[in-house]
Amino acid sequence: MNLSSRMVIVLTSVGLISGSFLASVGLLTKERIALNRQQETEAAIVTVVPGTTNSQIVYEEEGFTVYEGKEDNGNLAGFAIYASGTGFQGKITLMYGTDSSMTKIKFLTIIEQRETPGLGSKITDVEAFLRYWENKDMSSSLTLHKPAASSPEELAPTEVNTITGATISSEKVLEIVNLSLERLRNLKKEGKLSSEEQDAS
Amino acid sequence: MELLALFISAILVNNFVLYYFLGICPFLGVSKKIDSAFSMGLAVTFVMTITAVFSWLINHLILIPYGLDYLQIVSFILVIASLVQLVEMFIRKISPPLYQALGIYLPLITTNCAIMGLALIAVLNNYSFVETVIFGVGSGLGFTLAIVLMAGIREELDLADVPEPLKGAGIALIVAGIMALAFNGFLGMIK
Amino acid sequence: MPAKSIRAEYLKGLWQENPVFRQLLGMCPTLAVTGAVINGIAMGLATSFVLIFSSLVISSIKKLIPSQVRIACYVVIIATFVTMADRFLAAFFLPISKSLGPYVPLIVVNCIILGRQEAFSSKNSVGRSLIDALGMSSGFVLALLILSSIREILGSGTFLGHQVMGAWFKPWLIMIFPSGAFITLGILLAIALVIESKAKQRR
Amino acid sequence: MIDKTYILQSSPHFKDKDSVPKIMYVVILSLMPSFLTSVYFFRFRAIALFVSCIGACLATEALFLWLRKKPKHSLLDGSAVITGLLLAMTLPPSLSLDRAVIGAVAAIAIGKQVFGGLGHNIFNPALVGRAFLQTAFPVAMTTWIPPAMLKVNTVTFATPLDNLKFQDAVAQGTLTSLKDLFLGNIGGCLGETSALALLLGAIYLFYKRAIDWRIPVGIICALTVFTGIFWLANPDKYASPLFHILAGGLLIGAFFMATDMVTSPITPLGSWIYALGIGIMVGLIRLFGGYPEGVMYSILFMNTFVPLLNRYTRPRILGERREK
Repeated sequence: MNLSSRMVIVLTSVGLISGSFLASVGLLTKERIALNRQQETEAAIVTVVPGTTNSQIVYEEEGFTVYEGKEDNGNLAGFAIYASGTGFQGKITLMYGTDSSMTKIKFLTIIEQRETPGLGSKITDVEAFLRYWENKDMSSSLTLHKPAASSPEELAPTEVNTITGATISSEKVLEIVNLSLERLRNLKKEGKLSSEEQDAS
Repeated sequence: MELLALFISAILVNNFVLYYFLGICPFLGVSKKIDSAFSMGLAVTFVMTITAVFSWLINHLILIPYGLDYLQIVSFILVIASLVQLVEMFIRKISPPLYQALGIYLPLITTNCAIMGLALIAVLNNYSFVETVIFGVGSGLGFTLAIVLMAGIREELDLADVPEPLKGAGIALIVAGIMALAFNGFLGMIK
Repeated sequence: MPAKSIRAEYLKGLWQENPVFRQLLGMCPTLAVTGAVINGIAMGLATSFVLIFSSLVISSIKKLIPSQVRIACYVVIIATFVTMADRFLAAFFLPISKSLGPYVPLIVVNCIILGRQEAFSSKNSVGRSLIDALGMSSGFVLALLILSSIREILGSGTFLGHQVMGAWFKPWLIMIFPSGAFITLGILLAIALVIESKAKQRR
Repeated sequence: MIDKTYILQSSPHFKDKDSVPKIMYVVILSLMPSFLTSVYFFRFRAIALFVSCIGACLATEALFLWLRKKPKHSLLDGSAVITGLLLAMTLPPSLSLDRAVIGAVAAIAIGKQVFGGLGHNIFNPALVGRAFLQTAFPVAMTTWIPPAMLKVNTVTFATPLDNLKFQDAVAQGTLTSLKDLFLGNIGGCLGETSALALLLGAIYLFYKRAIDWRIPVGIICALTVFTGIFWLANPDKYASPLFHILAGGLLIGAFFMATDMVTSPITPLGSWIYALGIGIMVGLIRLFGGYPEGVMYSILFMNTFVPLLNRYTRPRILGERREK
C-alpha cells in the first residue's frame, strides 16, 4: 500500500470512528440536556409563581417570554415573565412572577448573570436584593431606592432596593424589568395575553 | 451603536487575554520583543477574523440545521487548522514580506486557544453573523494591544533587577495582573 | 518495566515536569477556572479524562498512523474525548458545566494534551503512556487545586463552599478577579522555582 | 544634536546616592500641606492611616531588602515613605487599618519590589496598592465619612463625584460648590479633598523643578477640553470643567502621581501623549464609565504605555539606524 492511500484510509477511518462515537454520545445526552433546560425553566416558574403545577407559553419573542402558570385545580396562579438584557459585564436573564390579575410582582429570580463576583453578583442574593422585589406595584415603572435600604418596609410600593457597591448591576436589573413591564402592559392592552383566546386557537 | 460597543468592549473591557485568559501561551511566549509581539498580534487578528466568518457559517449552515451540534468542537478545530494552513500558503504566494513577518507564528496559532475560544464564545453568546465578525476583529485587536504593551514592558524589564525566581513568566504574569487591574477602569463604560 | 521506573515515570508529572509550574502549559484553564475549588477540580478531572484516554488510544494505534497526518488524527481523537466530557458534564452536572462555560470545549486546544501525544504517546508503549498521562494529569490537578484553594480561601473565605475563615476575615474579592489569578500564579511560579533550585543544591 | 543626546538616558535619571533622597524629600515636603489639611479634616483617622501605611511600606521594603540581601540604605531614601504617604492620601478615611496595611504591602511588594525596587517599577506603587484595595474591598473603598468640620449627623457621606454620577446632582441642583471643593470641606479620600493644599504643594514642586510641567498641564488641558465639550453642549446634565478639575483625585493624581519620574515618559513628546491619554480617560470614566472616579485607573493604564512611548518618541541619534 502506498503512503498517500494509507493516509487517506487512516484519516477517513479515524474520522468515521470518532464521528460515530460522537453521534452516539450526542444522541445519548441530547434528551437529558434538553430536559435539564426545561427543568431549569420550570423550577424558575415555580419560584416566581408559587403553586404552579402546570405552565404554558402564552407569548414569545426574542428575549421575552410570558408563561401562564396554573394550579393543580386548573385555576390561574399567575404569569411568569422571562426577560433578558445587558448587565454590567454581560447578559442578565431573569424571571419574575405576577399575580393572576397582573397588578403585582410576586417574586423575582435571576436565571443567569455574569456580574462582578461578590458585588454585582449579589443580584442573585435573596437577603441583599431579591426579597426587596416582593409584592411590588407593577402598574407603572419601578424606581431604585438609593442609598440602600436595610429592610423592605422602608421602600415605597414602586421602589426596589440598591445593592451597596453595585448600583449599576441593580440599575440594570431594574431596567430589564421596567422594559419588559412596558411590553407586558402593551400586550395586555391589546388583549394578546388572555388565556381563553389561547385555548380557542 | 451596539456594534461599536461590542467592538470596543472586545478590545478593552472583555479583553481576550486579561478577561477571558485566552491566548496566554503566546502572550507569555512571544512577548519578549515588541516587533515579534506586534506580528503575532496581527497574525492572530487575521486568523480570528477569518475564523469568525467560517465558524459562524459552518455552525449556522450545517451544524444547527442538521442537528449536528455535537460535532461543533471537532469541526471548529479542523476548520481552524485547515484555515491556518490555507492562510499560510496564501500569504506565501501573495506577499513574501508579510510571510516573512507572520510566517513563523501561523503554525503556533493552530493550538492557540484564543482562536478556538473566539468561535466558542461567539456561539455561546448567540451572536449574529455581523456581530461575530466584529467580535472577531475586536478580540484580535484586543489581543494585539495586550501583547504589544506586555512586550514593551518586558523589554524595559530586561534592564531591571527583577528577583531571580520571578524572571520570565513570573514577572510577566504579575504585570498582566496589574494590567488587568488598570483595564478594570473601563468596566461599565459599555452600556 | 521495573517498578522503580514506573514510579519515576509517574512522579515526574507531579513535580519535575509539572505541566503548569515547570512547563508553563495549559495556562488558560489554570487561570480561568480556579476562582473556586470545585471548578478547579472539575476542570482537572475533565482534562485528565481527555489526556488519559487520548494517550491510551494514540499509543495503541501509533504504528498505523503515517507521520504526515498524525497531528490531524490526534486532534480528531482529542476532540472526540473533549466532546464526550463536555456533553457528560452538560447532561449530569449542569451547574458545573455552566460555570466552566467555554473552558471545557477549550480542553481541545490545551497544549498539555497535544504536547504529551507528540512528546510521549507517539513514541512509547501503551503502559508507559498510560503512566505518563496519569502523572501529568495528577500534576495538572495538583496545580489547579493549589491555585484554586488559595483563590477561594482568600477570595471568598471558603473552601469547597464551606466557611473556613473566621468572622474576622474580610474576603479579598480581588482573588476571584482576573488580576488576582495572574498575580497569584506569578508568585506560585516563583515559589516553585525557589523550591526547585533549593532541591537541586541538595542533590 | 549633541544636546538632544542628553535625554537619552533611561529612567531613573538619578542614579547617584545623594540626589535620590534629596528629590524624595522635596516631594515629601510638597505633600505636607495636604497632610496637614487631611489631619485637620479627618483628625485621628487620618493620623492612624498615615502611620499604618508608612509603617507597613517601610517594613515590607525592609523585608525584601533582607530577603534579597541588598544594602539597607535604600530604606532611607524616602521612596517607601512617599509610597506610604501617597497611598494613605488616596484611601477613604473610614478604611480599617488592617486593610490599609494590606494595601501598603501590595504597593511595595507587587508594585515595586517584584520589579527590582526603586527605578525599575513600571507602575506607580501607591496606585498599585490602591487598585489592589479597590478590587479587593470595593465596598469599604467607596464608603465615605463626612469631614470633622462638617457638623452633619450621617455615618456615610457621598463624595462630590458620587453625587454627580449616582444622584444626578447637576439636574437636581445639588452639585457641591466650587468653594467647598477648593477648600476641601467635602467627603473623599484623605489627601484629595483640599485643592488649595494640593496646589500649594504643586507650586513648591514647580519652584524646585522636581516634576515635568507638561504632565499636569497636559492632563488638566485634556480633561478641560473633554468635559468642556459636553458641558457646553448640555450644561443641565454635565458638570463644568472646573468642577471636574477640583473634584476627586485629579489634582493629586496629576501633580503627585502621574509625574512619578520612574513611571512617566522621558521624552517631551512622550509626556504630552501620556498626559493627554490620562486626561481623556479620566473624562471617559467619569462621564460614561461604571465608576464615579477614574484617575487611578487612567494613570495605571497609561503607565503600561510608557515603555512604548519612550521607545517610539525617542529622538533618533544622527546616523543611527533602526536595527532589523
